[in-house]
Amino acid sequence: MKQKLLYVLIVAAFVLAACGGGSGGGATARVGWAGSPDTLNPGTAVLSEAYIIFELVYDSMYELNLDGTFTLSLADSVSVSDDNLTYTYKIKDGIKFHDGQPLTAEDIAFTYNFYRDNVDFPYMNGYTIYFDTIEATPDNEVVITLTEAIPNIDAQLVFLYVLPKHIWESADPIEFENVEMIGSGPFKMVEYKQNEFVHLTANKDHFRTPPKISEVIFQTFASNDALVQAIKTGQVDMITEMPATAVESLRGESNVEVVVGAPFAPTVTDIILNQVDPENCPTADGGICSGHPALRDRNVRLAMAHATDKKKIIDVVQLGLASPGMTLIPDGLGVWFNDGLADYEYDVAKANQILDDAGYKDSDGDGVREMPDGTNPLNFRLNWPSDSIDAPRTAELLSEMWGEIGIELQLQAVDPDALTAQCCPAFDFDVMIWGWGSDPDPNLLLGVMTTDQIPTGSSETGYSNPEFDDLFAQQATELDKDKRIALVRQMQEIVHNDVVYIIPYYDPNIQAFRTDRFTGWITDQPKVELADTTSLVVIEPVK
Amino acid sequence: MRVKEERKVKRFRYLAGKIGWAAFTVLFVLVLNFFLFRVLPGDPARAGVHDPRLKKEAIEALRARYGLDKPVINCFETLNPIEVGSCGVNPLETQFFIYVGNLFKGEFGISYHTNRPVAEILVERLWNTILLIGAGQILSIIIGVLFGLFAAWKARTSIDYAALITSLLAWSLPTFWLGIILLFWGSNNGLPIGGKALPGASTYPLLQQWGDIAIHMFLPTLTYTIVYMGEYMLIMRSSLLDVLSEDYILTAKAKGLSTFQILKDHALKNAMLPLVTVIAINLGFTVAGAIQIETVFSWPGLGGAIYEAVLRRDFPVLQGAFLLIAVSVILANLLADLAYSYLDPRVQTV
Amino acid sequence: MQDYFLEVQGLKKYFQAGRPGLFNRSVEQIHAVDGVDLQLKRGEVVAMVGESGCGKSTLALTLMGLEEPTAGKIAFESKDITHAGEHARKLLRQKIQMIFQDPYESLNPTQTIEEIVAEPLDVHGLTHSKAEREAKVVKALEDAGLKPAASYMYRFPHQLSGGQRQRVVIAGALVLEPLLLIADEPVSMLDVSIRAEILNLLADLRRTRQISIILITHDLGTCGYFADRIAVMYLGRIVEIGPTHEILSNPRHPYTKALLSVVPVPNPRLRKQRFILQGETPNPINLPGGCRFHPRCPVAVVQCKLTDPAYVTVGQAHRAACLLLDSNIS
Amino acid sequence: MALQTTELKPSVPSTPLLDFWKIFRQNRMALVGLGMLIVIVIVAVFAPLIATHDPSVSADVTSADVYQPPSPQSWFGTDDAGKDVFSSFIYGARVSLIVGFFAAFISVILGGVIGIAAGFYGGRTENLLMRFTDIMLVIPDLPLMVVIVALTKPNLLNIIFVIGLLGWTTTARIVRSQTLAVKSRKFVLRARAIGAGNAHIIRHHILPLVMPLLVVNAILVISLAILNESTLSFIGLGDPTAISWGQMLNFAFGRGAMSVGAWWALVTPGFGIVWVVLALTLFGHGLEQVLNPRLETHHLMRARDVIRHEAAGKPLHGGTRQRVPDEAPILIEVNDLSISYINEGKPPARAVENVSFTLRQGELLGLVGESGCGKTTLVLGLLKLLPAAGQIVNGEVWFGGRELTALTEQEMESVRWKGISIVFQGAMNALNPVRTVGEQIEEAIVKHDPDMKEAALDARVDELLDLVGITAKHRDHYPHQYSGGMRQRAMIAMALACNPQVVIADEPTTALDVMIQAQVLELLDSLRKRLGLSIIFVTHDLGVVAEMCDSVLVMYGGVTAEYSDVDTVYNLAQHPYTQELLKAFPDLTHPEKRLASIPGYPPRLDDLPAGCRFAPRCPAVSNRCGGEAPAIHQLSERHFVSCHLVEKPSSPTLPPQGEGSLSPLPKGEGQGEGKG
Repeated sequence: MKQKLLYVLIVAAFVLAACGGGSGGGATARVGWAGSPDTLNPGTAVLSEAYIIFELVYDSMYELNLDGTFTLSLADSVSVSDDNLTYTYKIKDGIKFHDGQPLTAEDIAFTYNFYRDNVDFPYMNGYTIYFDTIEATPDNEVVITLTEAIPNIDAQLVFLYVLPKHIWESADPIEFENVEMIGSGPFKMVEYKQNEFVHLTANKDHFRTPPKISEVIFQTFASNDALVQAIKTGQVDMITEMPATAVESLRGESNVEVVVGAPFAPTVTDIILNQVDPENCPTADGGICSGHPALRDRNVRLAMAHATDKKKIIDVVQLGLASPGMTLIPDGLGVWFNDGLADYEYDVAKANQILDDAGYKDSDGDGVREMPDGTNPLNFRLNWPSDSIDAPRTAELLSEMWGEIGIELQLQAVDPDALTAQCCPAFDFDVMIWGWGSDPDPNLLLGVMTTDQIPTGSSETGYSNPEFDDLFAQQATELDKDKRIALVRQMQEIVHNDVVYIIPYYDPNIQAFRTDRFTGWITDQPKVELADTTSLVVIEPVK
Repeated sequence: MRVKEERKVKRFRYLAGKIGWAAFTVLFVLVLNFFLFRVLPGDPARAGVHDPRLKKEAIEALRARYGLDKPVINCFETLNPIEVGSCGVNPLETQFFIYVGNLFKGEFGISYHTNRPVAEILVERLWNTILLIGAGQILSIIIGVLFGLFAAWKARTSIDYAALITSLLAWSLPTFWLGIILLFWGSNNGLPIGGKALPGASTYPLLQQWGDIAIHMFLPTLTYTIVYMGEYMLIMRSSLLDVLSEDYILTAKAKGLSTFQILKDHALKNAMLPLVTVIAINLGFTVAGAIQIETVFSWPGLGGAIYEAVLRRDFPVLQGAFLLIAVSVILANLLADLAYSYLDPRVQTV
Repeated sequence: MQDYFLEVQGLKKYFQAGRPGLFNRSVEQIHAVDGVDLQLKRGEVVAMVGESGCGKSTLALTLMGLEEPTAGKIAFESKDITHAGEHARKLLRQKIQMIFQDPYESLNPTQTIEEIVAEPLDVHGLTHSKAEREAKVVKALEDAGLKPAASYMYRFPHQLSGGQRQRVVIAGALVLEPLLLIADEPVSMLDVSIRAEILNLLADLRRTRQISIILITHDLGTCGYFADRIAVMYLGRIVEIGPTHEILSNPRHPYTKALLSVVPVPNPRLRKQRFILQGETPNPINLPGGCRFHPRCPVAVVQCKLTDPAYVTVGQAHRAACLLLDSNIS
Repeated sequence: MALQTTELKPSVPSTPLLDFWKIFRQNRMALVGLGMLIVIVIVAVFAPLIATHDPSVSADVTSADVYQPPSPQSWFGTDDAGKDVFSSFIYGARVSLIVGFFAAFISVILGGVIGIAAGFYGGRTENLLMRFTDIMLVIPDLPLMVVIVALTKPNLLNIIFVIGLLGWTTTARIVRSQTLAVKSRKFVLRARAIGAGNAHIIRHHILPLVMPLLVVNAILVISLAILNESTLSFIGLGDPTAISWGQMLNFAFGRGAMSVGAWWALVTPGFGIVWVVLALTLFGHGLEQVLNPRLETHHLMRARDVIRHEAAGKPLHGGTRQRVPDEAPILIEVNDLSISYINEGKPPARAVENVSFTLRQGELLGLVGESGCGKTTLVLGLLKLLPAAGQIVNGEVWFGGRELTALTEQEMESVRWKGISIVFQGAMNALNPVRTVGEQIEEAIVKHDPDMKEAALDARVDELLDLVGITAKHRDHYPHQYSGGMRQRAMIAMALACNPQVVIADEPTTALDVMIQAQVLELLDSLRKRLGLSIIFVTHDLGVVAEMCDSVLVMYGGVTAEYSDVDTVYNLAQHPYTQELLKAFPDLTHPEKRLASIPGYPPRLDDLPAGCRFAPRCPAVSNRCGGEAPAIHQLSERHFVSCHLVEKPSSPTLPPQGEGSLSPLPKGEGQGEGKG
């Protein structure tokens, strides 16, 4: 009875819903995701969901390719001065914003200045620190003058989305919500409801990559289960993230294809070992530096590295879907990643041997080693942000693995804010599980390990090595790409040797598509990332 | 007609007392709300944006934007740790008075997470929540009251036991657990499981949009109804049992009234009295109670907003929600008192 | 002037009606007891009679020290106890005990009879050994007519009948060996067939122990036969007081006459003219001016509205407050 | 109704706990709940013995172990970390129960202390505490929890405190009102009167009476705490290292159990929560029913079917006084009416047995007896208003040419109020507090005369109120605005609304002052004269009967003791019970006379003595009385007595009462007289 009534209701509603439906027809690609842009204002946006939309609606000077290289997008050509301080970009003619206004060097220069001048933008002005002046010439050229020569202007410009000057010059840089979102990219904004959906329509006149579908809608699902269920039942055509546990069951679905790979902006899960030297303790900035002294000993860190069974962690926590980590620089960074390093093999006996040799003995027979002087047992606090669902599983495994070498852990989830306060520059912890999102350029993550960053709160480990600091300064101004690559690889070797972090794995990016409505999904590349427009501009409806 | 006058005065006093107390509670909550969120650890400016890459300038700018550069209140720069600061500050330049002043202007601050005014976010979400909760409450009240009525009337029969066990069972289900099970059941039966409407449906004809919203509402409303129905049924049943054993029911029966007339004219109104309070309090709290349902079904309501704010530690939004919920509970209580004074003639003269 | 065992002079107890609040500034006063004079000899039984709302229960509580009097004086064994301190009050409690109206309500259902009866001993720390305590409880129970005490001591109140419960209440009062017993409607909740045994018990106690009793009742019939004197109360004041036989055979105040006339007589051959007052005892907030009985008085004259009558002695120890008895007026 | 007459049973060892268990045992809901609870507590306590696996991650887990379906190795499958769900479930019971129990403990202690303090001390303390409680009740839990969890660390202890500290408000409210109720009871005043201090009173008098409620509340609070813990875990504020059922759900959700189809990881902990919460609520609600047994029965429950027997007895044509001529028509004729209360598992309570009488037009019949002797049952039986347990097991009630016991419920509706109306004792409770007195009178008229015009209706209500001396302006007032006497008069007005032929007045003056009682009696008497009413007046007060009645039916233990005209009963009473009752009544005409009382107590109706029911208390008891129930002997035309003493060889007797009389007997010669 109840069942019948339910179906009557559903049928009635469907009839209502279907009456005049399908204005977009089969050409509307529906994408399910777990988040929503925090804001459509590129200046203030933080979340990756926002950047995905920016990539689709805006253009920038360079386009990042799936192999990690950059190609010019808005400009026909670029010329660099001999001192490497002046870049002149020749902007393509005939590019139009969605409202019909032409996109010119004026707009680009305005945009770059805009990003640079607003110091309270969280990220954008991070890419403009080396910009001295940005000017537009009457010949539709943009001239960028740098304060010092840098090796990676392409990586700086790739996220500086070009905004229409005629709209933004009168807008409040922070408060402007940008709901109309006039850009020049392959998709146009139709409707945006925060935490509900983003509705885009194709810009068939796009100068470079006009999409083949007519519309794309990103729909927010608050729960992972709903997301997976939505693609199973065909309520969406693609999902951009899901728990690794769901992969196996989705692979079993006909019409659904799952792709797992390293993303463009790879996420690194790291185990932070507090090794700050008391001399470097930033007391003036709130440093407490209560870390366990044993962690300052490389032998202990090395033993921990040897006792960490990354495969098991990946197996259990990520269901085997991630690649083992080496240093903070993930394999997703392509050429920057030092693939010549050999990871510490998982060898409990060896780890025990290292500790024995270094004098850490279990003198009182309680299964926990003490410091060489017999005091202070190796009992570490292990913290992680309480909003992480995977970290507690990792913590459990670590507790078991390190227990094998006489290291005891006190597991405690901590509120993310409290963890921030505990972390840095307070250094009021022993071991933490946390993570980093990476830039395409290694500069950022390498900087995290420099001595200079200890008082600023960027350095989580308190690691300090003058040799590394020197190399960091060198690579930052090394214009020769190959030389810079060599430097970067050398730096990775140093931190790997010093066991600054233990990196259990690099997070995979998992996406799933329905193949019964659209074809042409890019699945054979080493990277998958929706932020790249390629998939959405190349897919076409099934005939 | 002196009696009438006196009743009016008493009634006025009763109402004035209730309203006065409600106003005081609101004031208290306002103050509590401010200080509660100032005792938190860490730097509030960084709390919203978990990114150590933020530059010093950006942090300073953020602090200024959220007004955190000003002293909390006279003599106190911050609350955690409590440091004595300057007492000679213009009170209007302190965070507390700015907060109060903004509240009077209807401003709840700016979300750390989205940079949008909190008031705007909350109001936008509030309507969706009202839609969901309204439907859920109405359904659960109707079903609960009917079941309760039936169970009490047929007390100690198998009908009663069945209704009682069903209600207790419904009450025992963890909301999100029920939600997720219904989500799977529903999506396998072709029901939509996310959002309030099909994205892009805003171009459809009006009638069709409503139909679309209706099918999207089905699962969350069902979950809500099941969860709350049990509570209402239990209250209705026990309160009706109390009423039905009162002597005036025997009087009514002796008067020759039929069972239906007795239930309708004598039992229902009296039995509804305790329910009114519970409904009112629930109405106030369901905003928060809908968190689980809204999260499971991606319903873009206030509960969902609170959930996100919890996850992202978006304290201005939490603060706003805190105030909104508290005030709505206070108002709901006030409403219950007013309803009570109409339903029960004994109340106003106490 | 004789030394009285208990002497009450001009006793007043007012309550405030409602709380003063933000919207309620005028606070009215309830004149529950409004100037009561009473003297009691050792071993004497006085019945206080009146309708509900006449202040007789408040009077009892005030005498017990459970309510603080607004004005007036209470002397017990020639000592002023009106505002006795905590310590003095506790000692007084041993001498003045009270019996409440409702035996169903005045026993704690979770205590055994033994605990109930022994409670006063425990509170005052009067016993030094278990055996002594038990002996006292047994004696009190048997004095109250619950024999053998052992078969009652370990029961709970709900296992006893109404009459037995009232006996337990009395035993609980007797265990302290009081000199004065204030009995507030001790039998009104009981069936007629049981009333007699409780009243007889009280009468015996008075005889054997020389206990003074103030019997509070709304029914002239129940007190008729064992009170020495009857005091009739109306709206917080005694309107007539005198020896029992005087009051019953020759009532002088119109209110007493009315009360007496409505007492049912269990003999249809003696049906008499009843003298029924209309309405009910007025609210003691707005006391009528003049004689407070005049609005209901069947024989009121004009002066009654204006003059508050003083007591007139109408017989041996028999006084009444009515203008019509004052020879000057009539 | 008044069945709870207690009788002293020889030393039954009894404690409140034992009594409680006796009642509790019969409550199936509570028993099932308790059983379910015991099962889970045992599971939690003996977790290491029951669990098949260690609850921590096993050393050799691989991705092949994750989310494995139920199998002989892991009965409930494995979870997202390859752990055995069954074992986690078993250990999870511990954590969940600990959280629930300790959080509830904090809540209940806090709420209890605040509630008792507020209720007991009153005044400023109460004001302050309850205002504080009100505010706490208004504050939304969740944001507060977020702040507290952010301030502290999400470990088990903190979770317990957060849940505990936020859950006390309802307890405080409930405890306060219970404390207020207990405080106003007389035994607290009595304790004060014996000189007990506050501490003593709280410990010995308040606490024991608040405790049962507190226990019930605590049980429900535990279930709430367990639900709260799961919610907290769900929104990521729980302690992920303490594997409770909530955390199991959290991991199952967060790590996609449902998407994989691993329903076991989700259903198992959910089942645990439902099991415990259901157990607690069943137990709690059952307990509440045990402690508040009033919930068990009500006035609309279906009454038991009448058992029809031919009436065996002869109607007793009792005498009326000269006021009513003998030839006045008979309105009600009751033959051999017997009513029992049927309680499962107990012997039936024979509340009324073989009662016969007649009521003539204009007659005022007094129905007299001690409490618990079946008076009220008899009059309720006439109108078939008996509670659900009551059953007419024999007899006839003739009224207006119809036999009422044979009528259906619908047919009875037209007899009630229109033919026979009833005035209950305690008019405060007999009037609906939320409707005006006028409405309630109107309702009766409209029911029986639906066509009456609005204006006529208004006039009729005013007329009725005027008849009982209430001015018309009071018709729109609510019962609580009336004084006690007015309410009783309003009840009488209501009883007259449909011009009934018979009014039954069930102890209408018992709770009233003498003067008000006199007013009401006079009103009834005058109405009878003016309207020619017949009245059945139920009372335990012989004085009142003597004042007004024409005839008297004295009942004892459910049977007729004596039935005659009033003069005979008072002056020539033959039954020892009547005689004793009369002696117990104080007589103002002889104030010096010492009162007599009847020793002992009326019998329990479900445990009647063999033979004459009055025998155990009878001063003139003989051997015969203990074994043989006396028949009703007719002493004169209008005088009936059921006692062996009055037996004369020649006097015509009616069949004896008691056990043997249930079987139909051959019709007596006088049978059927006056019917029609």
